[in-house]
Amino acid sequence: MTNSDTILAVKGLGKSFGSLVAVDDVSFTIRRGEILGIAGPNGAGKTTLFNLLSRNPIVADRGHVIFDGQRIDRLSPHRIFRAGLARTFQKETAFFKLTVAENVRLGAVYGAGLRGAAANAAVNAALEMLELTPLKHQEAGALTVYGTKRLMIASAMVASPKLLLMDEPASGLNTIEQAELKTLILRLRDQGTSILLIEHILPLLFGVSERVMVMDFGRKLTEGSPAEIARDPRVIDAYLGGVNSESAHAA
Amino acid sequence: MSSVIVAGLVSGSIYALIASGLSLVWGALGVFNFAHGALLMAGAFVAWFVSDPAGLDLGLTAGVLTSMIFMIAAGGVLYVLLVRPWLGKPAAELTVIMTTVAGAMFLENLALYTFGARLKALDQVVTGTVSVAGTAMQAQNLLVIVLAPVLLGGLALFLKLSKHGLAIRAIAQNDEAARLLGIRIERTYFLTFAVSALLAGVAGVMIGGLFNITPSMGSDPLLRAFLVVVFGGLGSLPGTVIAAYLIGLIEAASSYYIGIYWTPVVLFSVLILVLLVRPNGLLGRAP
Amino acid sequence: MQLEVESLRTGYGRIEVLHGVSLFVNAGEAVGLFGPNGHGKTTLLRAISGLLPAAQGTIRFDGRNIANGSADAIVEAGIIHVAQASALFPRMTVFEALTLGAYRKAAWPHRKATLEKVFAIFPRLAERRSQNCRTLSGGERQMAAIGVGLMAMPRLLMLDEPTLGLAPKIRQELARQIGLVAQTGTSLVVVDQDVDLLLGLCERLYLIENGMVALEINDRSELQHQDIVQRYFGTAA
Amino acid sequence: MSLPSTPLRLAAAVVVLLLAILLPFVVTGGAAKNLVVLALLFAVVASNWDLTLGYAGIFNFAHVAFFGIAGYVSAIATIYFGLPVWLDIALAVAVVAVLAGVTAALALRLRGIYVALVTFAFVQLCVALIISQKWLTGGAVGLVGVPDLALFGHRLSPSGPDYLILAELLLIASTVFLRFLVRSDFGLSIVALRDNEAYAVARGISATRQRVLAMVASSLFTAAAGAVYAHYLIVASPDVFSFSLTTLILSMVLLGGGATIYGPIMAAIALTVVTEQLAGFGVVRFMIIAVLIVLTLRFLPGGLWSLGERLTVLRRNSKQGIGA
Repeated sequence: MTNSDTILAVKGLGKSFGSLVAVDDVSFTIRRGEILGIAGPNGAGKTTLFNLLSRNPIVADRGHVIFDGQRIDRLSPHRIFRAGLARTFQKETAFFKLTVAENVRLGAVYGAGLRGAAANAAVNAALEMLELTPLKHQEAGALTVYGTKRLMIASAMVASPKLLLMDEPASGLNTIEQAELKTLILRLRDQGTSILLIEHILPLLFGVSERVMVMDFGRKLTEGSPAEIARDPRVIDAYLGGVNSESAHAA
Repeated sequence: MSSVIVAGLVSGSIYALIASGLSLVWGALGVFNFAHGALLMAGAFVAWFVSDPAGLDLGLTAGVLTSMIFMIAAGGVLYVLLVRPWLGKPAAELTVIMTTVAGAMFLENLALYTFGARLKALDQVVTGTVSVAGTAMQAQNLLVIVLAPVLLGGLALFLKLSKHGLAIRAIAQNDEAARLLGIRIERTYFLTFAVSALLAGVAGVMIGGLFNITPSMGSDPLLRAFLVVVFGGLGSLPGTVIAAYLIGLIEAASSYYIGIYWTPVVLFSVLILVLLVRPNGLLGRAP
Repeated sequence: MQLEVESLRTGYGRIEVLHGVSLFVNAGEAVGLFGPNGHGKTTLLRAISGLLPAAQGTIRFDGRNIANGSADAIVEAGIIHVAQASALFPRMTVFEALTLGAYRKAAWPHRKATLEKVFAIFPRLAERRSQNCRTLSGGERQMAAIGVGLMAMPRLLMLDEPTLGLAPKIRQELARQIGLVAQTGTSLVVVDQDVDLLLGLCERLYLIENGMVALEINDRSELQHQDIVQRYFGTAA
Repeated sequence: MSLPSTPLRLAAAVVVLLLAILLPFVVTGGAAKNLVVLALLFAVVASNWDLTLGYAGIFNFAHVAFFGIAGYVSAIATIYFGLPVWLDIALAVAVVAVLAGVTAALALRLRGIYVALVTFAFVQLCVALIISQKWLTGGAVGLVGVPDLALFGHRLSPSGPDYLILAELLLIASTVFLRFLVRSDFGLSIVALRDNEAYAVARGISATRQRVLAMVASSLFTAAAGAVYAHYLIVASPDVFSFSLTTLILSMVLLGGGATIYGPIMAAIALTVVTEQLAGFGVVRFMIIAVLIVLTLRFLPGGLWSLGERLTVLRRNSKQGIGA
């Protein structure tokens, strides 16, 4: 059951690789227009969760995913994008031999089914939004790290997704770019895109998220406001090991 | 019935030797050697040239031994010239297919140029017929049926017990962890190619003793090895060997019961069936 | 000083991860590295073990610069790096993997004796010797990975997050076993998120942050927990 | 994907067109004409193969089989069923397109190298099938007696310039089609899948659909060329499936440069001519070609076409004073 206020509802999602349980019975929801952050130590299963939600390149063993009132856990990955759930990748990803405009155009044509002038308009709007217009005829391979990250977002935004999954957008960025990214994420949200954000840089994650979900050992450890999460001794344990939990309590 | 089994086991033995070499190289390097059939042919020609009265006339033992030494070197040279320059580069898989196809073209035409198109035959290691469990067969057939499992067993032991055999497997399974143990990747690749070529050479000598030696004698067995590899999945020695014997037996049975002209159709159907039912190969692992 | 890293800069492609790291390890000493994820700890180990070329700076081992040396030469010199969450060799038995661990020239002739020592530290590996590595539990995999490293008779052993993803009980067992390794006189570099574990094992700790050494801790009383929480979680805490 | 500037391209087009018009008048000798017809037909095959191999990055080794099968469809349709000429070519194209689609749908269930193995096995099994089913295919000799093509009651004469003109028209039509395709959104999508499948799929591109379409598209003009080839030689022969023809056409794609269309066309013409020039060397010419292939892949990974591009860039730079 989901009410219309919920854009994504995940129930009992699970995935095992042999004896290793990578994602273990994870359930959560995202409200429309919300930024939900995901934190957790390395190997906690965060990126695997994204892979399962987008069914790309792996599919879940268990559980179901309701997106915008529709079950999507049987859809093929390209249809999930067409349905309005877009993702970015942690590594620098682009079609490096195509131009910036061509990269974005693919999202418009194959994601949103646009043709002709409508496609061109959508591409130009997305390029403008991500401040890539001056670079539109460059090969994507010539972009900076931050440029590539914005291009990846532009090629998603051109199809006006309802929910954007962002996987460590700040990795490899300098502090100035991180600050810009923060503004950008908030702007995307203000334009009506719900966002699910994985980010290792916790100050950034806590700075933009309304709520944060913490994962550890493939499970959902806890969920709450950034302030609650930052104070939660279990979260501190997950990151630092079993250190002086008492002193954390005292703080 | 029993002659079908003999024929199937002979083909299966030869396919197993060929396919396990391909599989070994694929596992360790992630490339596919399309010149493997040409290597087989080269091994047969060297053995013939050294042993035959029309060549050096040094006798079969010298021929086979020279051929084996030659194959080890040929495998290494092939690796250095046709594989190593492209490893780790973009599209290495495709490029190495091309370079090894070119290598096969070179070797086959070299053989044609040097030895001519006239059919040649290698002396049989053993002659006459023997009877096993009431079935009469050529002694050479029996030798192939016995020798192939012995060699494959030797290969398995080499891969399980020796330092360098373990290193070949380690690179195939986790090359970074292998590097962190000090394994010299380059040297191990070289060794893998040498072992693979040696197996092809043995298969070449076996085929040379049973059938004719021609410059294109490697292409048919190579094709069967492709089927074997699709069947058995690449990279697992037991899977490859089982699949090789299966293909050999299916082929022999269909030639006998349905007719030799329909064997390609049978193999074709089997291939399509496998693709439909088990895209990772009948015995293969999911990637 | 057995190992001395000086102003090391390196990274992946266009991304520089280490912006000039300097640290050292004395012979027989155990040193811990900790810090937030993605700040360069693993990258540092990869550069030392020769998996990653150094863009700038030096790495000296016994006074000899090994920066940009090949991985196998560095192993032969005696540095063994046990990689993070190592799946090791999934289709090899524990015994085969351990045997291969002695690939290093200096270690190969002694492999039988070393194996006994490894089994003495990790009795569970003896029980699992004929099982495939793939079928091991998380804790056993770590033990196998460290055991394989020990088979090379390392002079310096580097462990990357040995307790990652392990339940507290197994974590304790593993910590005790790593302690046994430290007692053999092998120098250790241990990367872990569990600062408590590092404090129990190591003489000195380095905090790696933003690709640099942010803090060197020579005495555990210097460690201000609140300070570390602050560094990890930012101002929200 | 840099190309020469528009005026340069226009000039090149005019030159090529002039050459095409002059060619039938210049090349009149029997042997030379035969060579040019073959070169042009092989150029069609190689450049269409470039669509799957170069642009889509599919390890498709079945391409030459499409060429060969089309010849057999033509031969069987005209000889056994008396189908009017031209119609048999259309039939061959249709049959091969369906076959390409089915092959692709099956083979693309696999990944990477397995695709190469299966499609390679497909070709070899085709030839085994053709040789074994003698009653239909004529076995190893081939199916002889494919009628000459005719236009408005005029039989295309193998001795006149007719087939040369037909091959030219086929190559021009094929090239226009291919260039249109690779510059379209479809072309972008297959390149995207080649370069990063997970990302392409995450932007709404259906991997299976686009790749099957690419295989089908690449089979159309290939099949037409195969049918024309059978008419021209009046025989459908199993030689077409041989390893050496596959290797030859493959080397055209690679020596010319993958993912360029023009490269394989130039290489097809050059290689056919060179092979002919080297005829005096006998089998040694194949050894020379093999060495050339390896050297090209080693020192010119982008193929001959990339050499042209490099020169263009060099010249442009030197004009701007950068290269100086």
